[in-house]
Amino acid sequence: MIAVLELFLRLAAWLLLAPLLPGIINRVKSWVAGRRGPPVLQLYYDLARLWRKGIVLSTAVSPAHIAGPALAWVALVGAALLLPVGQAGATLSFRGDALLFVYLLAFARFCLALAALDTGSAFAGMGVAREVSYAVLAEAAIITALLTLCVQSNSVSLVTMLAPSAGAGAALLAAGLFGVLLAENCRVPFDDPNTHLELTMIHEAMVLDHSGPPLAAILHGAALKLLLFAVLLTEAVLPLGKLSLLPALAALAGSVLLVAVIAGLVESLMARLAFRRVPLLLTTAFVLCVFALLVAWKGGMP
Amino acid sequence: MSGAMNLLIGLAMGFSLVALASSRLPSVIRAAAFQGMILGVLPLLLEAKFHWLVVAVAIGTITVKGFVIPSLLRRALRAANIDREVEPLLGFVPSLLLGAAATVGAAALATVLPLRPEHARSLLVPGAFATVVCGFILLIARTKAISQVCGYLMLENGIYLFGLLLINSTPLLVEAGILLDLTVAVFVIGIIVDRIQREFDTLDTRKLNSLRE
Amino acid sequence: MISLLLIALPLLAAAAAFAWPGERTRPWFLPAAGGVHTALAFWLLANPPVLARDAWFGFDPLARAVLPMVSLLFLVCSIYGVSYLRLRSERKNRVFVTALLVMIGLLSLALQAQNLGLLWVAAEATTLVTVPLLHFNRTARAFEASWKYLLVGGTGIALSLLGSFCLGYASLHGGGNGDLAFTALVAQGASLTRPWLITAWVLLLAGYGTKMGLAPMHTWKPDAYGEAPGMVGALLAGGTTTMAFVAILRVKQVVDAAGAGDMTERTLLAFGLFSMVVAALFLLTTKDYKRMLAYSSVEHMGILAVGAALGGAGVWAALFHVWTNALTKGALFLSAGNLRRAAGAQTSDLVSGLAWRAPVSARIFVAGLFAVTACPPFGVFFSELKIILATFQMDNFFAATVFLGCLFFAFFGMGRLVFAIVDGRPRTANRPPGERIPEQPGVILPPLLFLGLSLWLGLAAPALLRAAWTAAAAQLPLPPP
Amino acid sequence: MTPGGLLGIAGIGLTAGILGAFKAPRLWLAATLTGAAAAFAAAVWALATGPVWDWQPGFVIGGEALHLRLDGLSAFFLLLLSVLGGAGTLYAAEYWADRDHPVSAPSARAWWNGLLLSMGGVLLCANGLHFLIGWEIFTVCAYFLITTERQRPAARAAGWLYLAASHVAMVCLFAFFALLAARTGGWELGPMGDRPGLAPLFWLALVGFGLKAGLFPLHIWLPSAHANAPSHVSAILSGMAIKLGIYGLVRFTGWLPVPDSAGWVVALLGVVSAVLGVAFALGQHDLKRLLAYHSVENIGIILIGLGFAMIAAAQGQAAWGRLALAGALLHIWNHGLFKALLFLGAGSVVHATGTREMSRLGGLWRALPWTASLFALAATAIAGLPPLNGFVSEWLVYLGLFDAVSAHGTAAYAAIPAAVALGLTGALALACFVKVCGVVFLGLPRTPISRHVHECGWRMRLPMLGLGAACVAIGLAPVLFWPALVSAADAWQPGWVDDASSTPLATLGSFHLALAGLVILAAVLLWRRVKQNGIRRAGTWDCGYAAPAPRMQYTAGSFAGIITGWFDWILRPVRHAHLPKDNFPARADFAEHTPETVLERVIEPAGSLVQRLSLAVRRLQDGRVQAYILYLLLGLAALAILAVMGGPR
Repeated sequence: MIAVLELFLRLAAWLLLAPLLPGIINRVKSWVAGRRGPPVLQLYYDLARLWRKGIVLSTAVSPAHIAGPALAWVALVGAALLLPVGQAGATLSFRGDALLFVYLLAFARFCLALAALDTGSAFAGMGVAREVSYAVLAEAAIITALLTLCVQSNSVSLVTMLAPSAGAGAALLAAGLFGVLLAENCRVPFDDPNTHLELTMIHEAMVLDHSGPPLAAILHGAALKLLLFAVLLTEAVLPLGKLSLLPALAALAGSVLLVAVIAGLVESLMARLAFRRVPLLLTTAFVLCVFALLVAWKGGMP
Repeated sequence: MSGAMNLLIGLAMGFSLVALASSRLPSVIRAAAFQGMILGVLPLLLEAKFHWLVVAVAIGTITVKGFVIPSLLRRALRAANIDREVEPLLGFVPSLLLGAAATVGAAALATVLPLRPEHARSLLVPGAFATVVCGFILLIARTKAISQVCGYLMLENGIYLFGLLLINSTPLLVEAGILLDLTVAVFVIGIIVDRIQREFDTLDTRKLNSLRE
Repeated sequence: MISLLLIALPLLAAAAAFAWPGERTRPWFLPAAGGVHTALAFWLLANPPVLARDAWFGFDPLARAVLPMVSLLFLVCSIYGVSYLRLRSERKNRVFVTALLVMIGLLSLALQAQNLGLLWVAAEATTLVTVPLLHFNRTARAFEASWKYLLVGGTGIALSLLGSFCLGYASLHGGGNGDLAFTALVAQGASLTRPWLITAWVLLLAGYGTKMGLAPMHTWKPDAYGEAPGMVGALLAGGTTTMAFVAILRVKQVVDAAGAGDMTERTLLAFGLFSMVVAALFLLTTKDYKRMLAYSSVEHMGILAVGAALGGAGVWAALFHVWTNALTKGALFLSAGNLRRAAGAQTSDLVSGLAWRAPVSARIFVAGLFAVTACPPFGVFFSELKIILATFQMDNFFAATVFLGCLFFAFFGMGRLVFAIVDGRPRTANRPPGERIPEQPGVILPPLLFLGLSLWLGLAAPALLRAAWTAAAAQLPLPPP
Repeated sequence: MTPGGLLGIAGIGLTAGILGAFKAPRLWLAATLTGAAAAFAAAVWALATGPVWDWQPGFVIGGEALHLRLDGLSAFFLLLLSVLGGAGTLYAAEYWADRDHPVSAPSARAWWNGLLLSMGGVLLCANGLHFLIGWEIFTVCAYFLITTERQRPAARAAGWLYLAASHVAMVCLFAFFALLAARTGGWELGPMGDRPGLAPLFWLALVGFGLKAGLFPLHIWLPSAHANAPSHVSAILSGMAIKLGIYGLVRFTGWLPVPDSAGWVVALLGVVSAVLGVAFALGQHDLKRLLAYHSVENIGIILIGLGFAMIAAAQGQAAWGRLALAGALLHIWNHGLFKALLFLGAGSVVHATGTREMSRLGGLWRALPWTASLFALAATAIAGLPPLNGFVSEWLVYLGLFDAVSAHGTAAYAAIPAAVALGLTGALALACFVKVCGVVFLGLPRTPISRHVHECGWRMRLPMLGLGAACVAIGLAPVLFWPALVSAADAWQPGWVDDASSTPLATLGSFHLALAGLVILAAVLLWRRVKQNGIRRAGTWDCGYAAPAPRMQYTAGSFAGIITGWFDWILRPVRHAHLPKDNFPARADFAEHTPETVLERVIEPAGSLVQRLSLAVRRLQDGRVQAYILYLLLGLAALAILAVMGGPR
């Protein structure tokens, strides 16, 4: 009974808090730009409206067009359940759940990509191609990051992997993971969430033909993913496992907020890169993770 | 005895050199024929006791090698109305020199190989090897079928010469069989030459190279 | 007594066939004589006679190990011959039939000969009697082929005669009586004079190697096999070469007994491997599917030589290979003959799509390809594997490597050619492409029979044969290391 | 019913199938299916109940006494063989029916049974000679199956390439087994770890079996062969035939001692095959060629697992070695299942449209709903995504690698790059299968051919459903299959893999189960919500472009462009482009083709070199008899030198 209750609590927390981050980021951007940006809760309103709206389906699409977003969303929620929250640990934790976490994200990508290709739109194809291609490099970076955590915690389970701090390589790891975060969540400098030129889109181009509840699922999933990465990044760097629950939660919240702010700052201070430069940047992130791994390896050596 | 033999053997070696040197096919044939006849005589000198089979063999050899085959070849020659070996693969002077060298080499080889005392002073072994090599030279260096046949004849003459070393030890039956084979072989070759002459109406073996890779 | 019958019977049959008036019925002499001959040979295989000490010829272990194969080969070929000669009824077959019968008689003599001189006589006679078989087709190419066969083969055989004399002189000089009987020579053993012995071995190996078709003395083979009728090719590749191989084995026995085993081993191995390499190189780019068989035969002669060089187990495997190779080649030659008739040409430039034109023969040819390139469960696979095994047992890795490499290249070349002529658009030199060739059972069953024999040898070589090979191999013991 | 009886039934059934293949297709179908079922039962029996079935009926084949043995490892592969064989048989009954292929169908059926029989023989033979026989017969059967459409030159060329490559493997195995027999003094196979002298033989086995398995530099024959064979043949070839190469490697690395470097080399080859295999796959536009290259990739994954298991065995690190081994073994099954499913799906596409060219397909989900959905399922599995079986095995391999890393041993230096490469491979495979599914099944038909097509009948659908079900089952309840892994692994390294405790497979399975349930639930809910809110249909928006045409869809080539760009150094694609010029371009076209680099840049030049040598040698046979006699003399001279050289002893 308690367990079920706890499960629902965590679930509620993840689902409800997720849409906050984009709002914060937008706030930061508009603050830097000196505008009165949209309210922080804007995404909540959008989601609610989309959930009630009707939907326009392309004549080309198959059921996958609807199923895709749903599957992706579920996969992301599942990933969220694997991610520990400081002392409280994760809802479900076992050896190797770290890899499951990574592959759930991949699964979500797969579903969204197919849902997008379903329309047969050239732009969707373009966006999907970019998404899956850059994900290759991001994947390598994440695996390296996990290896780093594994080396210093001698474990393949997120709870124990994320408990200690990243040690000497923390800064490197943080930088690398932050790069991956930007790439995976289609933020500047990899992608521009609010561009209006389809030729330059990645993620946006994938959802061009989505509308109504599926779009809501996609947007919420994206927000959730952003939150997941923020939490992962934080916990990989900070020794939250060492603190007791409440301080840990506070630290977590604070640092996630910090990540969001930094993302917002980056977004408003940098221009998006030309596509041919994107792999370079991702490779940099990967290399950073590798260095972190080396540092951890040396540190881990008796 | 062995003096006379050595004389004859030397003569035979001389004929093989003649065959090498001469460009006219009739003379090549004649040389081979004379050589054959000389070899035919040899066993009679060699054989201590008189044996009818030896005589028969000798007569057979003389007739076949001295008359039958030459006439066969001459017939083919007339049919093809050629009488010279034009443009041989290896010129006459070189082949003559080669033949001479071969003769010397053969003599040298014969000294290397250990011989029984009674053969030590005879020319049998060097003569045999020299004739064989000369036969090979004819086979390789000439383009007319006729001269090749003569080369083959000389090759066999050389071997026959060598065989005389064993004439006492090997059973005569075998000897007879061997001689029979040799003669039949030359016969068959003669026949084939004749057929070739009819088929291609030439005896120039350079025309016979449609079978190749 | 029966061993004499093996020789005399075919010769008598030959005489009878020569005298026989009926063109249509004469061919039946072949299977008749072949049948009796095979029966006798296998009877002797089952209960070998005791050998007289100073016999001229006799059914000794070596003869026992191969002679039944030769007569079996002849039997199946002669069955083929009946239908073949009916198809070629425009040719007079008197000489052909007679020569064939003489040939098998002389082969039986050569294989049984206990005296080097007698062996040579028989070998030379076989060479001569083959000539009319070669130019059965009376084409210009056939004459050319027989001319080359006669000149090259004759030279080789002459060399072997010289070699025989040298061996005799070695015995004479070594204090023997110069007798060329094998038993005497072996008995004389080490007292044979070494220089003469070596000379003799060199000349005999070169001479009989020419007959066997070891490179570089193989040059007559492609021409002869390419122009001769298929069944003659089969008999040459399975019978004559076997005779030459046995001759070499017998001489090797003498030379080994004289204590020069390492030399025979060295020379045989070198020539065997060289032949395999040459054959593989020629096979790689050959376009003529009858000459291809000749080169394949060169390769397999090389394999035999390698086996003989290894001694002991190698000789056993080589004798095994004599059987498998000859019978498999039989299938290939006979089906190749059918294809040749069906296509009217024998190069892949002119011919393709034979699988459609002559389905059965083409399938047999493909099966034969796999059989002869050591694909199980055909016999060649087992015999070659045994030889490879022997090389490894002797720790001769170089030989094994060359051997295996040649196997691959030979397969590559042959396979490419065979599939080139079998597959694809029907295209032939002589007939409108739309036409199929009637394939009488008479020309289809014999090659099938050969394939069956190859299979049978591979999967279940009877203990009797194995015993015979073991007995023969025991005569050539491993040279002391 | 002992496995002996069952295997007997299987053998009889398959043989009867050969007899029935020509005249009685129905008999063939029944007999072959019965045989497959019997073999399946036997394999299950052997895997479920421990004991090794060992049968030595005194009769002799080829001079060696027949000796069959069914231990865990053989049974493990036999199970896969029986499943794929049965599926392929049923599939072929419709896919390659006499109606469509009156000439080739009967012989194809016969060769098919021959293939199944010989593969089973290879798995069962405990005698080197018979192993070799079975191996070669299976090679030849496969050749005749690949060239089922002999009239197509492409098929013949592919078959010939396969046969030649297999012959190289054959030569290596000749040497391998002959050496083994020469050293051990007999053909009997079995554990011989106590003979360290046998270790070098491993390299022969690696080349011989690796060629069949299609690991990277030796894979040259694989793509064209699998692409040109009929699809049920492609399925069994890449599902089972190449696994026999793996079987050989696993078998003999388990029985024979191996050199110290063996494990590292195998792992390295695995990494190379995995990454480059998927890279080449991305470059393909031919549906079946693409799938074939994915076989190379998955063989790579298997070899990574096997290689690390070997390293662990050498270092005595059972802890993580068992995980790598289990992952490799399970991936053998998984790849067999989903790759067969993919090929059967591709087969039904080819069956319907008559083309393998992806750029001519599109929007097939309407016409082929079953094929499309099953293909998508298999794609998810092969991309290694949860909750399907592909992920389970890759996850086990990952666990092995990560444990190796956290063990801080020397193996870690290899495990780190291997793990990263595995991640790369996964992401690349995902990209590749997004491309395949999207281009072939989604969007709109690019050409008329893919408009008027029909779904395949039940005899083609049923096998696909079965295979799909198997993929799902292993994905959702992996723990059920653990005993099989244990008994197979025990045959390799006794007492290594004890129980499931070392891996939380049960937890993973339940998570997968929950995930699957939720996924379906969410999809349904969302769909109902959408229904409630109401649906309007419209053309694809395409950013307001007025007249979107199907040809405007993203093509496979442009989709993979970014990634293939990264691999240009090895792919070396050939591009023909007429780019549009000036304002009103008349015509423009772009064609791209990715050649088989290793074959065309390495093998063929070397081959032509040998060819030239051969042509040079042939000139010696110039038809002049004088030359021939000269050769004879030269031979004589050489012989004399050879005889005198070394001299009398």
